[in-house]
Amino acid sequence: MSFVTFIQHCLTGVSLGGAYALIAIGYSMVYGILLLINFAHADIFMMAGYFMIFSVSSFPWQISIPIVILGTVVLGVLIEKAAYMPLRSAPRMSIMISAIGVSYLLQNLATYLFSALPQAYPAIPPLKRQIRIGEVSASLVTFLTPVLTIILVFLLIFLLRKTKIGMAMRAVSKDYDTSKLMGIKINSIISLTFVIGSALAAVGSILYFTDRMSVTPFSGVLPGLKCFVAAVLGGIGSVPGAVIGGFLIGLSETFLVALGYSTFSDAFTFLLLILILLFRPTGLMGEDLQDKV
Amino acid sequence: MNQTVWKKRYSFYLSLLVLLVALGLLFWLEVNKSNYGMAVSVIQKSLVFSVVAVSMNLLNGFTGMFSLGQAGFMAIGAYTTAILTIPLSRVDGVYYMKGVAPWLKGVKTTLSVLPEPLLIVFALLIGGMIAGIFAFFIGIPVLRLKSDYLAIATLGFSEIVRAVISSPQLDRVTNGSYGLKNIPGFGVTQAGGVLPVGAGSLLIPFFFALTTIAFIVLVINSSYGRAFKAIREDEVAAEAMGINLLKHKQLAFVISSVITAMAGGMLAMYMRSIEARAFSVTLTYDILLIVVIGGLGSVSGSVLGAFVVTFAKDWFLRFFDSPLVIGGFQVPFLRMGFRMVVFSILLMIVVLFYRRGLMGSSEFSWKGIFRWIRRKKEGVETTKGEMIDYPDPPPAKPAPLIPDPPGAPQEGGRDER
Amino acid sequence: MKKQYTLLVVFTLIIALIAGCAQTPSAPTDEQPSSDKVIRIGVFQPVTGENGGGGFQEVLGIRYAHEKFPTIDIDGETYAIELVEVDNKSDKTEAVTVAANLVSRQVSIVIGSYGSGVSIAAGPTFEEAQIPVIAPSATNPQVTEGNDYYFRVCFLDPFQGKVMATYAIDNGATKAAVITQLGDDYSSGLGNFFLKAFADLGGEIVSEQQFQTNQTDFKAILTNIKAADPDVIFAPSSIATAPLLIKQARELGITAQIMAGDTWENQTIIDNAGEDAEGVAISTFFDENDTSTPLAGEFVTGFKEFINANSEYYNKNGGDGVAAVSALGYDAYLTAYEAIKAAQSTDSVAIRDALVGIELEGVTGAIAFDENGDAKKNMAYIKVIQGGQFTFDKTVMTE
Amino acid sequence: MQFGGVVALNNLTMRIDPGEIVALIGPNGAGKTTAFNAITGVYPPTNGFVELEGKIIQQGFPKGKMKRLYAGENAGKYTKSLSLTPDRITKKGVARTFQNIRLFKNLTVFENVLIAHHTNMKAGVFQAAFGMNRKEEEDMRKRSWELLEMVDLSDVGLEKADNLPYGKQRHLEIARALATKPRLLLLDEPAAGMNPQETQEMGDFIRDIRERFSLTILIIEHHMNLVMDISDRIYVLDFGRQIAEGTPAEIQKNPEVIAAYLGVEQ
Repeated sequence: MSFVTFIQHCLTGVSLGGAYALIAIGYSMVYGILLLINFAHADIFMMAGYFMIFSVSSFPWQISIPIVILGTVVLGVLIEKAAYMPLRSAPRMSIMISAIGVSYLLQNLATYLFSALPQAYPAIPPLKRQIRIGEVSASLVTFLTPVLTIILVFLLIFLLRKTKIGMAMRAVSKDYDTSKLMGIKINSIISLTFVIGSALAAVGSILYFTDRMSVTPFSGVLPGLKCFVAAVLGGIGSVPGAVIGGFLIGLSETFLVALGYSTFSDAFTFLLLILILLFRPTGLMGEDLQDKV
Repeated sequence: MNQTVWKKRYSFYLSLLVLLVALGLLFWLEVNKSNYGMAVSVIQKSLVFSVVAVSMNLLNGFTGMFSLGQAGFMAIGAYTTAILTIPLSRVDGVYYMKGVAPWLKGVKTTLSVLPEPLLIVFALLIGGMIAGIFAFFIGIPVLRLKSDYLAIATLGFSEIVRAVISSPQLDRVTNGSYGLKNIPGFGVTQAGGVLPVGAGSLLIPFFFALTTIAFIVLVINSSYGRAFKAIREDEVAAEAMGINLLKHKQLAFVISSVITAMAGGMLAMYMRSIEARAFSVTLTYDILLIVVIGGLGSVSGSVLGAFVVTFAKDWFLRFFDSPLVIGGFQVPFLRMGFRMVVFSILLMIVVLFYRRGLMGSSEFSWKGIFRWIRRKKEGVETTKGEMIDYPDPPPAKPAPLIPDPPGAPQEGGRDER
Repeated sequence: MKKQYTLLVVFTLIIALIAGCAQTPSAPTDEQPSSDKVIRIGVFQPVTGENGGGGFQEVLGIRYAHEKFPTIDIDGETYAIELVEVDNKSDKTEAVTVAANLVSRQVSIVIGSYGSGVSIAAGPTFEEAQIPVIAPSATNPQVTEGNDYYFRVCFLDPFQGKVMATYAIDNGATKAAVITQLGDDYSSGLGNFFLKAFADLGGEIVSEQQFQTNQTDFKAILTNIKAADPDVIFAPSSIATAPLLIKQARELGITAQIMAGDTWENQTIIDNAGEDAEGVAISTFFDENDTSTPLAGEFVTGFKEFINANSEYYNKNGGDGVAAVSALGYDAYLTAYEAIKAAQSTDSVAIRDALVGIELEGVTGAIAFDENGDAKKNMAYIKVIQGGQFTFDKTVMTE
Repeated sequence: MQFGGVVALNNLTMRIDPGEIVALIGPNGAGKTTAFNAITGVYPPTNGFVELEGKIIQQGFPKGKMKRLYAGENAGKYTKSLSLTPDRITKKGVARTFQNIRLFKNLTVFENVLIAHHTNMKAGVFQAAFGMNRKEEEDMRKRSWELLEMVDLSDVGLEKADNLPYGKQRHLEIARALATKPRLLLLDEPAAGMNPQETQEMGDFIRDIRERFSLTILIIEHHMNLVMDISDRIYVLDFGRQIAEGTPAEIQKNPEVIAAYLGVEQ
């Protein structure tokens, strides 16, 4: 393939990866703390898409963006309070089923409210501005996504490393029960995790959908699965890991499609997962934790 | 002691009676299915789903492993069955785009010597076998890990299966994107036979379901079944009891997958024409819904769940989806998609407030029913049904006449965090 | 405590069941068999789901036809024709169940369905029940292949593929790219037929791309296509994906003309894709401005009134334009009507036998069936999107 | 024995002779349970070995980071590390109980014991499923009931294990371990949370089963009087180090022990 095409693909891959990374972080953090695959995360991301559609229809985009982020955060925390908190003491499996239940509910709800037909995603003028560098052409968002991702991640890492809350969060994910004993308010920490996760998902969705221009009730599913794989690949519970995973998946996927293996672009992601589980279950950057006997 | 024996024989006859009634009903439905087409097709679907649900329960409910690969394994079974059973005369019509791979054609020609019923059974078995092999190899890496990795990996696997089946590279085998049709249905398909076309369209799936489910029940009640439950209860302790975790998880996973695949084959026969898209994650979720509503760890629960859910979803609750006006009053909410919303909410209710589902982890048994009724009369609270029949205590000590149901699991319990 | 929940859940279910039984009859599509002076025509269509929009337009055509011909005389007796409408939700599994539903409600003949997939799925059910079906717009060969009870009044994908190929060549295109949706028989099928036809006509296929169902990001494949620099892009796919493809292509600076099959004739595509949709060409079965036959003109005016009379129809139809599928729906009903008249009986088998030899003048052209039960048609209309409208470009004939 | 940087167990050298009751004591976090886990293969030892009746069953040698940590000290002494999984160990005749009771809560008492027989079962899954091993099965059930008789739990045999009173649960756990026909039995704080009188009974119980099943017993316990009462020899651990070994009498006198342990306790 020609150099230009190659660059174009890289661009696509990186921006896709950026969006993935933002979602993957949500999975990674929640898993780190609750040991729960938050299946609903993908659908929170999808819902954020719909929020945008509706807020833009009544506000200018400058106002809509904060509204969307807020709405998504509320949704995320609500889900946590309603569906996960009551099951804290319950067996792992029930919580996981609950998570699936929520995702099932959100999808069906979206189908019911907004119909299965795709809704056009509002174009945010500055983001959509066409940029041409020689042969390569893409809208601003394509360039913006990876940059924004990196910035947000650095902010997050700062939060985790340098602030008291961050320390608390890391403590909880290291040892749930002990940190409870240490007087950390587990529930508020968990909520905070969901706040951060959802907020990032919201930003991710804005970037992702601006690039793809339409939302359907199921447009969360595949990205969701892939992002979880990204989180595992990077080492579940580790933020930088999730980011690296996100970019890796995004790029590899794009290039598989580019090389004409679009059939297997999804399959590959999961093949990757199984391989990781086989050879390095803790992922690239995660360290393993043994449960006490 | 004698009373237990008496009760046993008693419930045996009762079950026999019920079975006969069921058979009679099915037969009656079948004879005039022209008027009850809906009922027939819904019952067929329920039968198929009950098999899948039970085999999923074997993993999630009895062994405490969380697998979400059902759709994938069903796809494998469905496609194998379809490819092998499509009548030779119709094959070229089905593979109208790319034509069928010569080797496959060869295989089918050699197989075509078998009479159709045999061919179908054979196809189902092959489908199961292939699925089993896949399950075995996925199990090796994945079963060592925490249960949720299993969940995501199996989910991934079923996505892979779907992608591979619909890939153009396999056009000449799975007919890629074009789907397969002309799959023989449950009923007798060759006209001119002794039986009318379509005869047995209920009884045949009924017996398929009966045998497969019976097999799983036997496994569960065997010593291996106990081992599975032990693993579910506490892996470390189970291992300390000398139970080889990997081996037994592997075993449960393979058995479950094989049965699931066979059910997939049955689904293909039910749908008569299949395409990869039908085997998406949603299918798995629908089955999970059945299992959870029926009750994790209860075979009879899964079967009950399959029927209740399928009947409600495909028949009785249909009106949820169409706007409905009663006496000039437009009933609110009733609109496309409302049905599924109701079901997902129901799922959440069950998961959050009523984790035991319809049957909890208890099984249906006449003894249970009678006690239930009796207790009802006496107004004593009790659980519906009870555990699988009790081990006979040694003759030395007199057994407690009617021991308390050890079934019901309390909150938490299952696998520890 | 637990007990309460048990009761609650069981109760809800039971109530639901009872309600279901109680309500089903009163649901609009659900009249129970009543007088024997009635002949039932099943309408087997997706009113919801992926193809809900198109399906409903087809239903409109049928309803209009029914309004025009509500009764029929069978040996002296006047029978009221009753439409039994069911929604197959553009879903194959669903289709089997609703088909069974139709059968159990003793319809004499069925019209449907929009979308080949569901038609194929339901085929065996109808064949077993020996009820004839007329597909208005299902273009996949598989629909009628090997099924003696399935007929269709529209042309087939191989023909359509050839038509678009011819059109492309006529417009001076020499290099074409094809995008198809994996796991979608309509898309892959039509794509392949175009491929063959275009090659036969001496054109060159410079790029073949596939995408997954539910995929929304076509940048990668479009980039490849851009690199191959074709004159036209043939991208038959669902209404859902169409606007995405179009917009993303333009965003990448692809200027080649985009073409597709009949499914794209839907206002929502224009609404979603905006001015990017300009110049997109599609083939279709009918054009409202082509009033060559008086029948067509009469139909168009009548249908427009019918639509304008009902706001719901108007909105769901996206204006009072006459979609080709509506015309086909009308024709399908007409065909069924003629067949019943010819058979002079309500017996489905008799009607089926009558269908085989039927010949009539429909609004979309003459209708007569070949041995497969496909209407012999040799003309298609090409429409191009201009000024946010599907505007008639030309008709293409092939043998 | 080492987790990441933490050395949980260091230089413990024990020898247990057939028929002995040996106690392993030490303050909390001294690494007693870790020792059990090392023996039963829950965590294979990072460096060192466990020998059962002359055959090595656990053997770890330092690798990677560890190698540097253990520089010199029998580094590369073993050519390969060998670690049998817990189930293999159990099959070899080493059974254990757990500090925090780990019964199969939702199964009946009877089933809890019955499961232990599963490992010595011959029949494959199909034979088992289709009841081709009825004889075997019956036999298993019979033996299980007999065992329950011996530990007089048979009257609650059909109770759900979780519904048993605490003390009985402890007994059941031991019974379950016995069902695997062990020669060496590892008891992890069998009398934890018991009042003196129950503790007394537990002591008798342990002696009793030692006789009846001709067992060798290694026991972790905090109740000193129980330990002193039943054990033939005692090993004392502190911060993963072995600080003393000897008969109850000797241990009671050992100043180091008193300092490290008893002093702290009383």
